Amino acid sequence: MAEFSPFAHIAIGMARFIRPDEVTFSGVNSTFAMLACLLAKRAYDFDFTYINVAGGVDPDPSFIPLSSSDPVLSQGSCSIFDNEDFYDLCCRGKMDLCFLGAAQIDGEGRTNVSAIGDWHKPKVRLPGGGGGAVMLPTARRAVTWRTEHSPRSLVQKLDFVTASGGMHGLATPIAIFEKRHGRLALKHWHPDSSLEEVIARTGFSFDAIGATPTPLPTDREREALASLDKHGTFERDANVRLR
Amino acid sequence: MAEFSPFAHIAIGMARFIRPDEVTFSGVNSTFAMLACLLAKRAYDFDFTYINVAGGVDPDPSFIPLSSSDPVLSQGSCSIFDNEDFYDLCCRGKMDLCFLGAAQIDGEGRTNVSAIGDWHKPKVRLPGGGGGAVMLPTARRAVTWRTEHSPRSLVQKLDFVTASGGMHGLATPIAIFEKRHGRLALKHWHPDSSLEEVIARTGFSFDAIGATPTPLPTDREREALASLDKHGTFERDANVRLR
Amino acid sequence: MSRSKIVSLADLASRIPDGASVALGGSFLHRGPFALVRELIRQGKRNLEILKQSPGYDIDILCRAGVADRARVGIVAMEGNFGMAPWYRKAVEQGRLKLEEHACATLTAGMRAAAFGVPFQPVGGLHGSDLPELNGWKKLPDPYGSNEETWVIPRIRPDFAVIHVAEATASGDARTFGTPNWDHIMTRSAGRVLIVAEKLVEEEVFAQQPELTLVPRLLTEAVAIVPNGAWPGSCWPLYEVDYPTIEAYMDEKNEGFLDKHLAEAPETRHG
Amino acid sequence: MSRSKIVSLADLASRIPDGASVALGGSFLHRGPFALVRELIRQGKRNLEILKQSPGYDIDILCRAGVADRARVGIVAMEGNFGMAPWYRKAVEQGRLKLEEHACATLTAGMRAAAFGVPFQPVGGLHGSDLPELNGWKKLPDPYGSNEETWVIPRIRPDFAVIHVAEATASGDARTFGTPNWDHIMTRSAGRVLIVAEKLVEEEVFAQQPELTLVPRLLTEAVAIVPNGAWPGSCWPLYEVDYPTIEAYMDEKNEGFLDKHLAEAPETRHG
Repeated sequence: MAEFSPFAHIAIGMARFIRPDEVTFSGVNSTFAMLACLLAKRAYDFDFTYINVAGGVDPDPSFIPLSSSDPVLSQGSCSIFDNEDFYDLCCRGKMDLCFLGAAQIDGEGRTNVSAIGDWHKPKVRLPGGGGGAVMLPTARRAVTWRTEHSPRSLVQKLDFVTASGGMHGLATPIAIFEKRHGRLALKHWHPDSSLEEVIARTGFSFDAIGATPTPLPTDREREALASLDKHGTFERDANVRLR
Repeated sequence: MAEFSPFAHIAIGMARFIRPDEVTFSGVNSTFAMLACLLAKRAYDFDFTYINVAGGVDPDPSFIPLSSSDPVLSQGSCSIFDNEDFYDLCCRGKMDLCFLGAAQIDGEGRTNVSAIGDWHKPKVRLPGGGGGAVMLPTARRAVTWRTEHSPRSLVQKLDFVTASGGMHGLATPIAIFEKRHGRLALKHWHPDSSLEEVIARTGFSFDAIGATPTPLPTDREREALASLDKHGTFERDANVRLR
Repeated sequence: MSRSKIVSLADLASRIPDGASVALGGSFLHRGPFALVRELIRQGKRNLEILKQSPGYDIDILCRAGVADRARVGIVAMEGNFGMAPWYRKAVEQGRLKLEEHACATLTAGMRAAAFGVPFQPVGGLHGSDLPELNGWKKLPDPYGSNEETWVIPRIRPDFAVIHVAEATASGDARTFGTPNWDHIMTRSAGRVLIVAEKLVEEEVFAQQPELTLVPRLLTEAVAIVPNGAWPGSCWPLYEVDYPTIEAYMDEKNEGFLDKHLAEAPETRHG
Repeated sequence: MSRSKIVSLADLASRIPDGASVALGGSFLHRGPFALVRELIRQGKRNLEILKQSPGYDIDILCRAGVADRARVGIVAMEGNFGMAPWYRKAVEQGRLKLEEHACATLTAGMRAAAFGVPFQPVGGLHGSDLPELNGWKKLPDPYGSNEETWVIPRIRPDFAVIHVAEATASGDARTFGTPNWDHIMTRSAGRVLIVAEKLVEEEVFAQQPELTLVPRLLTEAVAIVPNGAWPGSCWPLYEVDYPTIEAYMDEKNEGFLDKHLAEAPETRHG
């Protein structure tokens, strides 16, 4: 199953959370979210609105940037929907799906992007709150991703609660989680992984009723991802491993 | 003294409140304020910033409009400083001089533009608050005007306090008031009028120490006003009478 | 290109039910969605609430036709030499229009609360005014100890915002020239956004200068293309106020005027 | 035309005293006032507080040079493949940079309070986050009885806002292309506004499309013209990020790098 790379598992796994006619957002420092949104535009027939932190609304960028906040992501857009505007949209309950980064996630889908260890004397200072604390509780749905699936990142207890409100979904190299009854439940495991492996590598307990192997990428998903990452640069740089 | 028309007394009287390097604003329904600002630009050598409700910043309109909110008042402007922007500017204390209309004014420079009689059962419904209630207390200085000088408009007691905070100045066909110790004090009377006449026609009591006849228009003030009202239309339409 | 949002003016107006609250774009005689306002009259709407910082012709003709029965407004006038809006004045004086009097900035503050997703919005000024008591507004102390007392305005979320713009795309992007008046906050605070545009423009044109766009498609429900639709008001830089028509509107107080006026409006010659 | 506000970059930086709070425009590696940031280092500034929703290279190099000792920020990163800003991280971990951690929208809310002239600003979200307690933020009940509890952020008024734009006039009008990031609210909330522009443009050009202008002259104190001044970041649509330079910045950890980097910056070849 080499053809379902852990990189593709995350990107396609995230794209599959996007629903028809919804407003979906990707932000700063969010390469996977950017790729997922662009992939969905190319792989799925349904309409949805893709807005991003560069102000783009359904843009047609002439290249796929390293930085998910690169202004090229507004190229071809008919408007600049600026930072104040998309935050306000989210706060008033009209953001359907928000992709938000996380360093640590707990079983309720809360996140820590602030610090490892004590906030005041951090072992590791992390990038910081960003959109999360305001967007996670106000977006209709939020989805996050981790390139490393381990009890260090999928934790029983966060070192600091940067954002609460609860993720709707989580994509990792080996698993897809979706919220059920207020907690992240396992929906899929990577076909090369297993329920047992996901349990062993996840710090929080979770419901796995009905979970199945992740459906393989469709041809269109595969083609869309390949067209976004023509030279495999994103996949190489992301350096995601199954184990 | 026919050459100092009561119309010119108001327009020039208002323009003389404008100070160098300040930000001065004219709003909706404010023909005299618009004329005063444009007049000051033409008659005085000093720099000041004229912003208006059409979003214009130091505009160069191709004609002088009947409506003081006409978009032509942004012609030649290098930016559109829109309604939210100039209100916020005022609220954060950076509006130096605001011209604000009034139907009734009291001795403290408070205004009523809401209703004559009981607000709930008005004898006459007036245009309404507009900018006043927020701008009068937050602008550094505000100046108003009345085309009719009578105890009905310059009153002892307002029927309704639409805006408080106190006008810095007031121009009428026969008088120029300026705030002193929290109350409007007489600064000038029209050369064809007198202190006695102003007292008789003003509903509130006022200090008149040091008041003098209004200095006659300079040539440049006269020329500027004439250039703004080439055909005398504004003066005819305003129909301001000394008595 | 996504699905076209272009509809007829009649369709646009039909989306607004009796009793709805409607924020109207523009200011006084400038860039108001007057074609839509007239269509509301033709369709016999009733009990509308009108929200606008500075309405004039629009609220006046809606009072004249008995369409509006509530209003939240800042300042109402025909402006220029025309002074007050006479049918609005009469409707308030006779109790047929329930008025919530605002300062322009308090209406904006309430709309900001809706746009920002919060229940109330602090606003500068208002100190000493009788308006807060009239409207039951609350004053809050600064919880951070500055000793400033600040009035807060409750959330104002119009059911609809209708604005008139120079240009729109079929996907619902819209842009104006000159001042946007209060259209930005109106389109962010309202539940549904309807656009009337002078002209349908190719998306490429908008994409060349996306910074000019006032309303992105994702906020827009539907667009009607109505050339000259802000008549008898202005639409910068396309046309000026038609003052003779405003004069006739003010002077001809007979019953028949309204029908004649509605019949001669530019939208009757299109779609 | 009013008096020219054009000054040298050195003059612009000299206006910012030690200890000042400075909001920096742009986001991460895009359209930051990086020439000005480097000039602050050259002039040996100390104890600056940096405010920015998403700083990166700017705050990192200011930490590296020991210029900044306080920060109010949302998210800090070099982005792309570079991850965290390493000198910023070290400065926080070692207690040399006093951090006030925000969500981007809470920093914006505080700036809105300053821009709107009110002491505090309600903001959506934050429920369940540890940030409010960390920062001593207060929660207020809705005085209008909706039962919603809302966090309010205290007024944030930077001493300065410095933004980098594509074009400016000699009178101080400024405009960008693409997203303005947070520059609008920064220039409305700050006490003084300084502009770095790629290019001086005739006023006629701005007057033809005044709707594009982000900062009107009345808000602007001074402007420095620095072509390529957002290097090694991007300035849309003029130039892209210079990634090799960013790589060198990250990799070369020796003492001499900073001097070399400052010496090769484009502003050393102008004004």
